[in-house]
Amino acid sequence: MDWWEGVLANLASPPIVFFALGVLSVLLRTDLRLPEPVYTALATYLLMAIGFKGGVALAESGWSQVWRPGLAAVLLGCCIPLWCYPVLRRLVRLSPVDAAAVAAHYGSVSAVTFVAAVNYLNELRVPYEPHASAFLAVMESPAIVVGVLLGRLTQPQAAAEGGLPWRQVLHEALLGRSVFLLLGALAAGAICGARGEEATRGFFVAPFQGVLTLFLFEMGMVAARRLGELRRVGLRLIAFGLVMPMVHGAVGVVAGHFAGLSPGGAFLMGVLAASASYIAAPAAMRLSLPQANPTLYLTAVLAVTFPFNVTLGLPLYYQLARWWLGGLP
Amino acid sequence: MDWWEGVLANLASPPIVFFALGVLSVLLRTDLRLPEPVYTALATYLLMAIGFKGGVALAESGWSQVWRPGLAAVLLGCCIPLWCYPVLRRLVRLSPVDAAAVAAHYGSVSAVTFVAAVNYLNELRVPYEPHASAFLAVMESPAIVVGVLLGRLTQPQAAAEGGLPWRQVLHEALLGRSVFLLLGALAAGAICGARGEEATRGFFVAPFQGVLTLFLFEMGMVAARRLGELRRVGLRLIAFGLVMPMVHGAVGVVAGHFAGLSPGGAFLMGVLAASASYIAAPAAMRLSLPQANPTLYLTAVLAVTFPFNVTLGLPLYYQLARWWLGGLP
Amino acid sequence: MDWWEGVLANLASPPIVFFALGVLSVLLRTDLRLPEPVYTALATYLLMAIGFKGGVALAESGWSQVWRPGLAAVLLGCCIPLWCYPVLRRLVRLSPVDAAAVAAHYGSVSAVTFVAAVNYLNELRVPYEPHASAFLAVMESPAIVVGVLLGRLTQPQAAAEGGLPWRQVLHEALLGRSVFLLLGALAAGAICGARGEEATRGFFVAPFQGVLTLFLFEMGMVAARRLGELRRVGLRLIAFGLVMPMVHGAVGVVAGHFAGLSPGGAFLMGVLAASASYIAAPAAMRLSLPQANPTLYLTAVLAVTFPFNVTLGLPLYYQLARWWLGGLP
Amino acid sequence: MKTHPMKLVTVVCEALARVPLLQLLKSHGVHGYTLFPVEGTGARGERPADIEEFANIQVEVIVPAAVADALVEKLHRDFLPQFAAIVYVTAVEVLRPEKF
Amino acid sequence: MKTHPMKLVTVVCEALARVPLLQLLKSHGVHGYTLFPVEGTGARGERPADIEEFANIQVEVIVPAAVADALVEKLHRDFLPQFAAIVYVTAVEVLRPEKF
Amino acid sequence: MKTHPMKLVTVVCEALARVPLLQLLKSHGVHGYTLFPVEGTGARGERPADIEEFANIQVEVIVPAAVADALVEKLHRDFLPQFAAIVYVTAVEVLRPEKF
Ligand SMILES: Nc1ncnc2c1ncn2[C@@H]1O[C@H](COP(=O)(O)O)[C@@H](O)[C@H]1O
Ligand SMILES: Nc1ncnc2c1ncn2[C@@H]1O[C@H](COP(=O)(O)O)[C@@H](O)[C@H]1O
Ligand SMILES: Nc1ncnc2c1ncn2[C@@H]1O[C@H](COP(=O)(O)O)[C@@H](O)[C@H]1O
Ligand code: NA
Ligand code: NA
Ligand code: NA
Repeated sequence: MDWWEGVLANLASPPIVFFALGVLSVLLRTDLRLPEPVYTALATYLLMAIGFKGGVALAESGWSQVWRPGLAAVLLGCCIPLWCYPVLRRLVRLSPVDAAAVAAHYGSVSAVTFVAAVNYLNELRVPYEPHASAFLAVMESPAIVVGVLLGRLTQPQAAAEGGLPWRQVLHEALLGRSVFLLLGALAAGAICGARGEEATRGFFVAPFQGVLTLFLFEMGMVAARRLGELRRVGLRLIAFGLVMPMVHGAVGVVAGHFAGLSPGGAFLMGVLAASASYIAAPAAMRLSLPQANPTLYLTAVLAVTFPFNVTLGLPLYYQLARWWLGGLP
Repeated sequence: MDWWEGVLANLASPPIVFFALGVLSVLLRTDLRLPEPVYTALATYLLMAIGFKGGVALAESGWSQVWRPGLAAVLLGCCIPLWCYPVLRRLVRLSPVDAAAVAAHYGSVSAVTFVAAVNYLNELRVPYEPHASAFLAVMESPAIVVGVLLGRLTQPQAAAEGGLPWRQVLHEALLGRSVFLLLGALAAGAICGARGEEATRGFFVAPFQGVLTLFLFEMGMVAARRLGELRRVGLRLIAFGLVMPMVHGAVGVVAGHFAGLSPGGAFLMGVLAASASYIAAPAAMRLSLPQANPTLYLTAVLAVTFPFNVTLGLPLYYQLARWWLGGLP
Repeated sequence: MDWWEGVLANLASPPIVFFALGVLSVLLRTDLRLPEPVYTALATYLLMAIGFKGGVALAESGWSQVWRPGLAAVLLGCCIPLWCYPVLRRLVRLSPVDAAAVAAHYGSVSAVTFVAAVNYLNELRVPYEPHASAFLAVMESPAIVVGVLLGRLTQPQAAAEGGLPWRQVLHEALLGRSVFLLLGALAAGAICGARGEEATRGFFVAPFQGVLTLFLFEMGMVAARRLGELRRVGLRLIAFGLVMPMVHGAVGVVAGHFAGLSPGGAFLMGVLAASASYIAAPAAMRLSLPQANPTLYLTAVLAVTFPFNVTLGLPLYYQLARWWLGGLP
Repeated sequence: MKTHPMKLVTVVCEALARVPLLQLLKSHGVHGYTLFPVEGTGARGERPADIEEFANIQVEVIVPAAVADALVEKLHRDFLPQFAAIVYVTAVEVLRPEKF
Repeated sequence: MKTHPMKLVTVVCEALARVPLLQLLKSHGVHGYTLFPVEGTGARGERPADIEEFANIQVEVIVPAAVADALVEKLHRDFLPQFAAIVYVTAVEVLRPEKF
Repeated sequence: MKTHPMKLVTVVCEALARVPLLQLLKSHGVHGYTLFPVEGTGARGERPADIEEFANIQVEVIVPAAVADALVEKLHRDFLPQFAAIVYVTAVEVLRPEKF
């Protein structure tokens, strides 16, 4: 399957088609709206399901296979903001604190992008490490901490002038709702094991792809509602939001490979690196670097990078893994 | 199976029993309440599921089989308000603008009634055109446009005195939330095809009848909350809400048959003709014919016609199809 | 399987692990929150599902097998408050009206505890009377009526000084939302029969355990949010909330056995007796005995008894049934 | 545009008091009300909006000053002693005073 | 702390009037608004919050007194005749008056 | 019925500011608050209620006039510079003034 076939296969999968439909419904002003509790319920379900399944796998595969790619994920999360920051300062010309905040978002990860990538592999029947959601879980926080550090180092008065004390920054980064839910569900899966998975299969497995479809429909609306802000963020940031994911995707695939992952797992590591956080990071930045402009990071992440990743990005990172690592259909 | 058996089979099916339970819970003032986000989520699910499955079927059956019954559906939708209007003016003695608004509701369709009818056929294992939800999708808007036209023609100052300009009326009729969602899901099904259906079967197919049951439970409460308004609408409108669906059901069955549908499909066309809209039409009328009294149309549709159709109407229209067209169990 | 094994098996089942995770998320202040409509939707689903399945079984087993244990359940519900009241007055040293209110809660039942118990039996593949949810349904109200009676008899001016008139007290007790929903779903199951169950299996059966898991996750948060009130209720009431369930569990197992239930069914009767209501009873007490302090009963029930029952209580009552009645794995 | 002085009476109370409160309002000839689902904390503890029954509601009614007085009196006597609630009154200016 | 007098204009109306109402506000140069999903009962029947389209919303805008007058005038003329709604005005004191 | 003048301080802000805001209120000895989930638009863009974190909340507290002054001062200094928010004060009349 070449890139274009991969794109088409992805674009014709139910989650992506409904994502486009969600975007369209906002552009056509159809008044469709899914209430916030539905968003929260679906997001909770997806994190629980993916974490739980990963935890069951984790208990079976054992720690010995996990620590190397896990460490790679943490390191990637720490390093990405370090090179994003100068790019954002010099090429995108953001202020120090805005650059730090945006850098944190691109070092952190998007669980939904990851779920869509897993779905993509399942569709193609490509094997991957089933405990990969552990990498998702550990990759969410480090970049947030590094980003806050960058922001406060470069603007020392910022820390004084408001923003949480460090203890609370760490709390926010390490115990944000998605990090906690993922880590908790991983632990739950490890505790309950295959028997627990068997018992909840009718809820966590059978309807999973359909729920993802409904959720991406809602995400399409959420993303499209931010499209109007695009003119406020400038072309340079938009370009950043398209180019950096490709760079990170490539880096992530390579890192995953050298950390010992299968081609499918390396692809997922690439997706994690390429993805940008739109829940955990914005919440943490808002409280820890309140001087940063939320329109910049929210729009870049939600209206540019997320749509790019789930539509064109996934097949692209897949092709990279296929060309470089082989062994993929 | 004769009519009475058909009624009993329908009355003993889970969706209808829970519909009755919902009505009862309001009559007994039990304080049961399903919050609005649950309503929205369930309604969205049902429209997505039925549209998606219809779209998959549409892609397989091809346009050649669809355009004739589709055209029949559009024509029915346009014509029903034309004969309802004089009936509502002379026999029910409504004002011109109220008559136009009510006429629009009975020309348009109720997706939930349609879904209950599909369910009824599935229970009886009667075959029908699987792309029939396309007729549902195209039959929602025409009557709304005709109704607004009627209202504004008969009361020319109405258009001036408020009410949306025509561009917005069309937007409301053609891009109301349910029309958009149905058409969008149809397109999504056509794009994703059998493979997409396979992937989402655990969400869109397996739990469908149960979700419908829960939704009809809520609809029972919604309908019953409007029962108190019955005394405000007058006996004549109540009679209209019971008799016209039977007339339209008969007309629809015949129209479906002559448009080339199987007996099962003709029954569904009868149900569509008999059903009256309670979401798209009220929303459009409220904005396009604001002088019309919403109590009249909402009560007639929700507290009279909808309950009649899902309980006694379905078996009745089924018998009509069985007597006239044969070939049904 | 001895008690400790039973505890471990229960503690490692997905619903209980996620219950613990919910508690933890509040203790760690993670900001996780499931909105109220999600709570209502899940609770409605669980009651509908369990009632419906019970009703189908009821129609099959016939009334002759049900009336004896049903009567036992009603009697237990009536008597438990009668002996709890003096204990609460003398040993826990509550005021008369508080004692009456708390007594009502422990005589009434918790549907979620019952559902977790059924789940426990299913996991162990232990047979039980499938119509057992009928006992749940009839055991919710009697204790509420007795509790109000106690409160008003012991404080005659209370009835005068506010609180509903008796007609409304009975309405509240007999037609509270959970009682109505359970009884209604039982009736629905009896009407629809095996065919209706077949049709809705993909919704009411397949995802059931997973939904229970998600619900217990939310219940963990709900319970934990009341932990802070523990210091307001005093050690004596906490001890009551731990000891009385064990007494009632033992009494219930014996009662169930003498009423002719299988060991599995007797265990369920024990669980019902041991459980304490946290929805129907608080709502009824608030309106019927408004002088009683809600912090006392809500905290005892939600923060003490409910967590105890679903974690350690279930395996304990199971062991009682196993030792005394035999025939259990 | 001429506006007319009225009183806005606000009651924040536990959701369980919904039915008794609305009955009380009705029995005072109140012609309409607006109801908000809310969360709150007060003397009688936190009321997180996790279970509907234990959350709060806020009910607002606009009435003429004389009705407001009688209503507040009644709430003070029959409602406040029984339910976790607060009551306050705001001066507002309405259009179409005949509605209230 | 110095605060500045402003007017809070409140509209309670059927949820279907959302788009026309927000357009009307925008066309009057209102710089911001806050919107609440509510339930209500009034002259035009009950509006339980069971179906979003048939429920109520409450929209609040803070504006200078002069804008409030014009806005209320406009609402009276073009909005109230068509939709089930009430409008009222409250005197409030704001920080940072330049925002409104 | 005797009522007593108090101040109702209203804060509309982004939902992410929930914890800092409630902490600030608590540290000022506020005895209770009422919280509404809302949608809004203002100088800092639209806040549709689609994702809880990005929506708005409205928090209302009733306090004696002196406390209101101090609170508004504090909000002006420490809260408004950091969060998308507005603050305003309304005069209200309460029952049972000892509660506030
Ligand atoms: N000072 C206050 N300001 C605003 N709302 C309050 C205040 N005190 C209490 N409330 C609200 O009134 C409800 C009942 O108050 P209480 O009876 O004091 O627990 C609380 O849950 C809050 O929603
Ligand atoms: N007197 C009132 N006090 C508070 N809210 C009211 C009042 N009258 C009407 N409302 C609200 O305004 C909406 C529209 O009122 P109406 O047009 O009278 O049906 C109602 O659904 C209520 O939410
Ligand atoms: N003039 C206004 N009237 C009512 N609410 C407003 C107004 N301006 C802002 N708001 C609310 O305050 C929030 C924050 O405002 P802002 O910081 O201007 O974006 C908005 O999202 C609105 O909910
Ligand atoms: Na990343
Ligand atoms: Na029709
Ligand atoms: Na009990």
